Order: sequence, then structure tokens, then C-alpha cells
Amino acid sequence: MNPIYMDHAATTPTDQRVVEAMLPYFGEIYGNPSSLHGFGQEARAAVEAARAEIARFLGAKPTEIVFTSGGTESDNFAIKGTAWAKRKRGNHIITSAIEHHAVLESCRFLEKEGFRVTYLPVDGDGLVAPADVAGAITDQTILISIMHANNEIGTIQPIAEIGRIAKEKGIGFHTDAVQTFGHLPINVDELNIDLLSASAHKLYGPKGIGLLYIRKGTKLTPLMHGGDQENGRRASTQNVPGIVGFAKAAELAAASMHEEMARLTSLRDRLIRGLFERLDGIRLNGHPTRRLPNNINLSVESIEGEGIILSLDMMGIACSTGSACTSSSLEPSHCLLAIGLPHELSHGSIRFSLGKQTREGDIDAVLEALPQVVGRLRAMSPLYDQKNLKEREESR
Amino acid sequence: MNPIYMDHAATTPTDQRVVEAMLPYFGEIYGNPSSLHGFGQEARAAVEAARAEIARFLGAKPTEIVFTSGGTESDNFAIKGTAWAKRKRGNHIITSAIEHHAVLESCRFLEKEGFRVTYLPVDGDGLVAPADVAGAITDQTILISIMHANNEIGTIQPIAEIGRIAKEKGIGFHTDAVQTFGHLPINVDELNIDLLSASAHKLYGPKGIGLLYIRKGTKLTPLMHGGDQENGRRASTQNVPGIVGFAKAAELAAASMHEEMARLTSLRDRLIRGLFERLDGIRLNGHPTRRLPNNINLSVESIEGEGIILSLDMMGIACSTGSACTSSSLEPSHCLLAIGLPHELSHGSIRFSLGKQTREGDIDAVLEALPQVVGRLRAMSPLYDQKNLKEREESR
Amino acid sequence: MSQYSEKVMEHFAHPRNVGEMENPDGVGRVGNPTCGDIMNLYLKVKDGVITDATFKTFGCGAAIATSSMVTELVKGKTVKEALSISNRAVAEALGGLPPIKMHCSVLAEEALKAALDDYVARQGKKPE
Amino acid sequence: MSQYSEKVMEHFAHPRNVGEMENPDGVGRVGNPTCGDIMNLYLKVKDGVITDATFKTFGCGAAIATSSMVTELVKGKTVKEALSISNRAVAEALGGLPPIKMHCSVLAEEALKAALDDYVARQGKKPE
Ligand SMILES: Cc1ncc(COP(=O)(O)O)c(C=O)c1O
Ligand SMILES: Cc1ncc(COP(=O)(O)O)c(C=O)c1O
Repeated sequence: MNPIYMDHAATTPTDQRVVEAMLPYFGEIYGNPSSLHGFGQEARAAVEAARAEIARFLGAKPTEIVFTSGGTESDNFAIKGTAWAKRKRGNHIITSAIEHHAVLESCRFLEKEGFRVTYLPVDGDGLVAPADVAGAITDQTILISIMHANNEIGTIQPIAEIGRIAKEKGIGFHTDAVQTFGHLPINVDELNIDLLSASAHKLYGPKGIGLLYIRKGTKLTPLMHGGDQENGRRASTQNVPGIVGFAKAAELAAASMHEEMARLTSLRDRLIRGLFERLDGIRLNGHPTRRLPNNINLSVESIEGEGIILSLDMMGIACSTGSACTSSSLEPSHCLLAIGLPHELSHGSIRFSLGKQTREGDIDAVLEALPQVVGRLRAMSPLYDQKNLKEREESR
Repeated sequence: MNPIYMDHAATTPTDQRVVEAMLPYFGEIYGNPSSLHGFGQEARAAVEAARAEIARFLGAKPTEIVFTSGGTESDNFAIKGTAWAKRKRGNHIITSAIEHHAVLESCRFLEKEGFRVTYLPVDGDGLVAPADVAGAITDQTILISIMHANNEIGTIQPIAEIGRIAKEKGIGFHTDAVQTFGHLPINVDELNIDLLSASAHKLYGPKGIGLLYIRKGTKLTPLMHGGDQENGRRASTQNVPGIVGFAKAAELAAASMHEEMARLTSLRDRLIRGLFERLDGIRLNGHPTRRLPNNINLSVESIEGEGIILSLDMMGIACSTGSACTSSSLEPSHCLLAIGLPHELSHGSIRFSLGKQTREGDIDAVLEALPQVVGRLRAMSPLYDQKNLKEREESR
Repeated sequence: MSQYSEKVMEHFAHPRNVGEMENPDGVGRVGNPTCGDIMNLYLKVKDGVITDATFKTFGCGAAIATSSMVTELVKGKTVKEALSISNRAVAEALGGLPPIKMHCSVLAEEALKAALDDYVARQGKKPE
Repeated sequence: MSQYSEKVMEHFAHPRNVGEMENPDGVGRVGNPTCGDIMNLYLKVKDGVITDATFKTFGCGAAIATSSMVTELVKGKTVKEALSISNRAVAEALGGLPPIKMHCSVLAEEALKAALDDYVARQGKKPE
């Protein structure tokens, strides 16, 4: 059996057409876009064409797109950049408890620098309440940062409403769209977004390239100081092949987005339904319908997530315990704790994230494999015994 | 005639062998190195092998290498990271007037945050005096940052001596080795380096990937907050193809470095000699012998650099006015002003930087082309007249 | 392929001595679900020698592998010998553990100590 | 290929009317070597109409192209018409300039104004 990759939320394979679009920019059109000569200006033209392509995709102007090294840099840039630029205006930032670490750790860093951060709670489905955002605003608030969709549990936030609130109050609104850019339609004007983070490797583009959309007029101190690339907003020699690849990936995403959303939603729901038919003691984390078309996040009672991942991996199925960047950490997911899961259940969570290559047969393979794995691990688990015992006692 | 690329200090073409080493990591071994499953662990193995290769090249330990998005990020990380981490110990940084903008602008940002920065002057050849470094140290000094070799004028700094001074005083020493990594031998222990920046695209590797060497025990606050990648020192999904390509580029550089140094030095000196034979009113900027083997930086009296670049470009020869990242700026080079050039001469400077593909014939082509170009532009220049007039008057 | 050694993966895939024991002579229960690891270790002891050991574990791959390994290591050892089995010994027997997973070997050592303590305590109470 | 329009490159490669003029009726000298641009503009005027214009310029590609263009634009114009030639007009005639180079067109306008002022001043002094 070919291995089945169900971890597209962690990263995606680079599409062959993207690789081909990039290739000429390594050895042939290799100039530095800042150089005046032909080699440089040819590279510059490619970068500017890519910028225009991506801007169109977001309903933005080309000058509002700044290329970065990935989602993390974009998040750091948006948050710290706003903080440094607007510290005279205020020192308060509003975000949510289930943001990506790139947002949360940037906020924690700023707390040490004297900023105040409100981490809004979420409900049991992982939703931020727009009313909570409105309620948290003070005259010191300089930024609201709420992600578009969560990378672990897939919940899609009401960012249009949050954006409207931010706009009414004249506060900058940042959204981490790393999980949605290329997967869900996004128009920065309709959603009232001032700052938006995206990362190419989540949409079949290359790793190491991302972007920050910066609405015209938004003040931001650079994170990368140096040369005057990217209109003076982000120094460093531009990653020309990466930028070209990112634009190609966005172009491909745009062409198939609506079709792919429908296809993945149906595969997703088939997997969820099938698992609930075959397994007891499981829980779907995240919102039942307002969720990413490709995301299934489950808690499995009485067993630990890593054991499931390893067992499935031995059977040729790749999935994850949550976000890839905390896979090596011992902490239970901050996101699962925030939706109210007890530690025990949050330790037993797994995420399947589907992608372009996922077919029905892959779903069926998981439906076959997971119950075996869960059965084997539960047989080893002292918690499963206890639970059964208790239930047996209670039913007496 | 094939175009002649003489701007390797701005960027280099990616070596075909590097591209080939990278290719499998786009569409095949595409996992996220942080993922527990096989896809992820295979990618992780590639990243760790690359790290070991590069560490060996520097005489460092693999855990001391942190991959970044390029030289600019490495410089920002080293300087701001030290500042944030050691602000309780002191607030003083020593650097030179001819550092790359990535260093200088990071320092200027920190000045706004209450740090004090000493910008050491250089002599007419662009050398920093180690005694000046020693003299600038105060009990508040937390970092000395002096580049290994200058990107514009090619002067190689006495960093072993500066490193020794830093070590004696227990102060961290950072060197921007973006222009030397892969071109000159570097051993971090012999040179007493605590922090070293490098960027792959300067040594026939891909754009968008760099590294910071961080000596074990060196305290540094992350620039990129988020996940726990790179040992918690630099968050963000690793750029696996970029990292693999960087290591391949370093491997290739190591194999041919000494040979290439000799070859380029001889081509460089042939070009310098030839130009002085053919042109009056020119000046070689930078140290006559302690300079990068591939760097020729000239000032041409009475004409402006951009006109030379454009004219040579029309004749198929690509060179630059200085650093690529300021090619679009109107300011004369801070570096040329620092070595004492009058504004007028610094406006008329051009840089040829040779590389792997440069052959004698290319040198001869420049020797043929440049005098024509200079002649044409001087014929248009009111300064050239005045000068000649003055000389004629004086000789009367 | 994995962050784990082959030996760890082998013990994780085919753990030895899984299960609760009927009438054990010593039981050690350590960990709690909050920290993500629970290990129950059961010992059978005859004439001061451990004749059988089984486990039930809730935890990551390393927790399961160390549980399996510790049951293998103690069998045939005297109680005194078993007391000197350190977490490092368990980790080494598995061909090493990633640093972040060393705590699992500590848990295994603690479970063993707890089971041996329990055995000694029961001996004290038992009429000779 | 370049940051410049084709027209700019064409004027840079083949600048019109280069050189100092013998017995000009008006001369404008603007800029200085510190700022990186010097433009000298020479005019020949007959019966209030500019019959010839030449330049000498130290500066970037855009400075040379705008110098060339401005000499072309003024030829055949009356002094009054020439006075209304703006920097934008010069830039537009070149198919536009990059924003960072617009100052070159300003310099060209200034050189022209200076040359025309010089012409007017000389006229005033000349015995009629
Ligand atoms: C929601 C979210 N934000 C930010 C990131 C960081 O992106 P990158 O790894 O490209 O830096 C990720 C993925 O890793 C993500 O899922
Ligand atoms: C000396 C020096 N430092 C830093 C940099 C910045 O490197 P990068 O463009 O890869 O960010 C460069 C080149 O651009 C350089 O020459």
C-alpha cells in the first residue's frame, strides 16, 4: 500500500507545476531583483508579476503585499510591527486563546516589553464571540488579531464581524490566514482585514515563503531591518523562486478552490461519520459545520495521541496530534484546553487533514485502520479498564 | 556575445547540482520536519544531515547552527536577539561604519529603544582598527559586531584579533560573514566568533535561506517567536529544500575553495591592472591586498555610477554601483563616504564581483568596454571639462 | 524514519507482558492523566526472585516501550537487583530515548520502585 | 529589462544635443556633485524663439535622458512657451520615470528655468 498522507495542515507537497514554475529562477534568471542590470530587472519583473497575481487573489493592491519567509514571520511582523509602530498610541492587544504559537509567543514577548494582551476565550466549538472582542476594546487597544481558521480543530472564526468591529473603532485588524489562504475565498475588503498572514507551503507551494498583506496606510515597524527591498517594509534579497512558486500555487488554488472545498467537505464528513459508527468514546473537536473542509480533529478516550500516530504511521497513514510545531512538546494542546477538554482527552487527540491527493479509498483505509489501533492501545490502557469498570458498576 | 555576469556579490546563480539536491524535497520528501510520522521524520533527517555538514564546514557543533531566511534575518537576529537577551547586563553595542544595512539598521532601531551604539570609523582602505574596538568597550558593552569582509569594497577585517579582544573581555562577538562564507576559510574557534551570519545565495545556493551560528551558551532572544523548531531558537516550518540546498552549496564550496580563491585573485588583479593601464582618473576602493578575491570596486572621476552600469548592461556586462540593496537609493554609499571619498567620487563608483563562471575572456571584455563607456559619459559631463580646464590652467 | 530507535519502535509495536496480573505480589501505580502518562506495573515474586512482570500503560510510544522493557529487565532478577535498575538502564536497553522522552524512563523506574515497595510492604504484613 | 522605459533608455543611449554651446544666449547650471547631479543647459534664441539647445550633465541615466529630452522639447518653442514646460511634461515625454527618479525631471525643469532667466537677464542688459 502507498503511504497515505493526511497531514496537509502541517504542510503540503509542492505541486509539480509549482516546481516547474520555480526552476528557471534558480540557474537562469538568477539576478538580484534590486540590481539595475538586465539579470536583476528580469528577476524583478518576475517578482512584481507574482505580487500582482497574489494581490488579485486577495482583492488587494500589489503594493499591499509584502513577501516574508513564512507564516511565522508574517505573524511576528504584524504583531510586533504594530506594537513598535503604535506604542505611543496605546499598549493593548486583543487576541484569542487558540491562536497559533507564532501569534501567542509574539504576544508573550510583547507582554515582557510592557504591552498588555487580552487572550479571549472561545466556546466549546472553538468560536470567538465578536461581542467579546468588542467588550475587550479599550482606548489603549492598537491591534486585534484573530485567526481565520484554527490549524488544530479547524474552526472558522467570524472574522468579517470582528473586522467590522475593528474598523468601526479604528483599530487595526490582523488575521492569521495560514490555514485558509488558497483554501477558502478571502477578500480583504469584504472581511475588513488590515493585516493578513499566509504561508505558501500550506497550499502546495514551497516552504520558506509567506506574505503579509498590509492595507495601505497601516503603520508597521519592520521586523527585518536592512536594505530597502519590498518597498522598505522587509529587508533581504528576495527569494525569487519562492515568490514565483507562491504565486503559481495561489493561481492553481484559485482555479480549483470551490470544487475542492466541496470535495473535501464530503470526504471529511464521510470520515467523521464512519469513525463515529465504528468507535465509542470519541469526540469531534471544533465546530461541526463552521470548520475547514479538510479538518478532522478527534479525541479518543483512554489513550494517548502519540501512540495512535505511531501506530497509524506503521500502517502507512500519516496524521498528527495537533499542530506540527508542538508535536515534539509534552504540553497538551493549548487549543484543546481552551475549548474545555480535560487534560486526559486533550492528550488523546489526533488530527487528520485531507488534501488534493486524498481519495475515498484513503478515507476507507483510515476507517479500517483506526479502530484496530484504538483497540490495541486501549487493551494496554489502565484508564480504559477503570472506565469500563466504573460503567459496569454504575449500571448495576 | 553571451551576457557577462560580474555581480556575484549581489547574488549568484544556483549551482545545478544544488538544484538537483533540492528537487526531491519539493514533491517527494515533503513532510514537515516537526511531524512525528515517516514523511516528517524523513524530512527531519535531511535537515539534520544538512546541519551537520554545515557545522563541520565552520568547525562548529550541529546544535550551534540555526537556519534562517537569509543574511538579513541572521544579522537582525544576532543583534536584536543579543540586545533583548542582555539588556539587563548592558546597553552598549560596538559596530563599524561600513557594516551592511542589515546590521546598521538593526542598530539604529535599537538606538530608538534606548541602546547606545558606537559606529567605529575605518581607515582609507576600509579597515577597522582592533585598538579602536578595544578602546570603545565600556562596562555596558554587550556585543561587538564587525563584518568579516565588506560587500562593497571587499576589505577583509582583522576579525581574529577583534574576536580575541571580545573574548578577553567576555563580550559576545558577531561577524557578518555573508560575503565570505563559502569563499574564505572560516573556523569559529580560531576566529573567536560567537555569532556568525551567512546566506546561501552568495555561494551558489538558493535565495531565502541563511544561517546564524550561535556558540553554545550564547544567550539570544528569538526574532521569530512561535513553534519550537530549530531547538526553540527560530520558529517556523523549516525550509527543507532550502536547507538541503544550502548544505550542498557549502559542500561544493569547501571542495573548490582554495583553488577558486587563487583563480579569482589572479583574474581580479588582471582586471585592476588592465583598467589602470587604460583609464586615467580612476581609484581602487578598499584594501589593495586584504580584499575579497572576487571584488573590484572603482571610483571613476567626473561621471556617475549608474550611467556606467546602464551602459555596460547595454553591452551585456552586469555589474553594480555597490550593494544591490541600495542600488535603487539616491544616497551615496555609506561605505565609500566612510573611507573618506568625497561625495562626487562616491557617486561614481562601480563594483565588479567575479564568480565561478568568470573567465579571462570576460575580464578582457570589460577592459575593452569600460574605457569606451567612460569616454562617452565623460564627454557629456560638465565636471570633466572643468577638471581639464583647471588642469590646463594650472599647467600654464 | 522515527525520532525513536528501532528497539523502541519494536517494543512499541510488539510490547511484551501487557495486561493486568491476577494476584500480584507487588503493584506500582505512577503518573496521572493530566501529565499524560500512567503506568501500572505488576510483579510476581517467588523466593526473592521476580518470576513475572506485566504492565498497563496510558502514554506515548516511549512510555509503552519503556514499560515493556522494564518488565523484561526485571524478570529473573532478585528484588535487590531489581531495585538497582535505573531509568538510564531502561533507556539504554532501548537503544536510547530522545531527550524530551527521558521522563518516560523515569516513570518506568518509579513504577518499578513503587511495585517493589509494595511487595516489601506486603511481605511485612504477611504472616511468615 | 530595466527600471526605465524604453524611451528613457533610448535617450540615455543616444542622447540628443550633447555638448557645450559657443556663444549661447542663455545658460542654466543647476545641481552639485554632492547630490549626484549637475545639469548645464545652453540655449540659442532668435526673435524670441529657441533655435538650439544643448546640455552637459553629470548624473544617472534618468538625468541624462531628461537633459536630452528637455533640449528636444524646447527647440522651436517661444521663450514663453518654454517657461511653461513642467517637469511632469519632460517625464511624460519620456514615457514616465520611476518615482525615485522624478527629481531628475525637476532638475531638468530647473535647468531650463535658469537658462531662460539667464536669457531674459542678458536681454535686459543688452542695448536694444
Ligand atoms: C495557523 C498557522 N499560523 C502560522 C503558522 C506558521 O507558518 P510557518 O510554519 O510557515 O511559519 C502555521 C503553520 O505552521 C499555522 O497553521
Ligand atoms: C555583508 C552582507 N550582509 C548581509 C546581507 C544580506 O543578506 P540577504 O540578502 O541574504 O538577507 C548581504 C547581501 O545582501 C551582505 O552582502
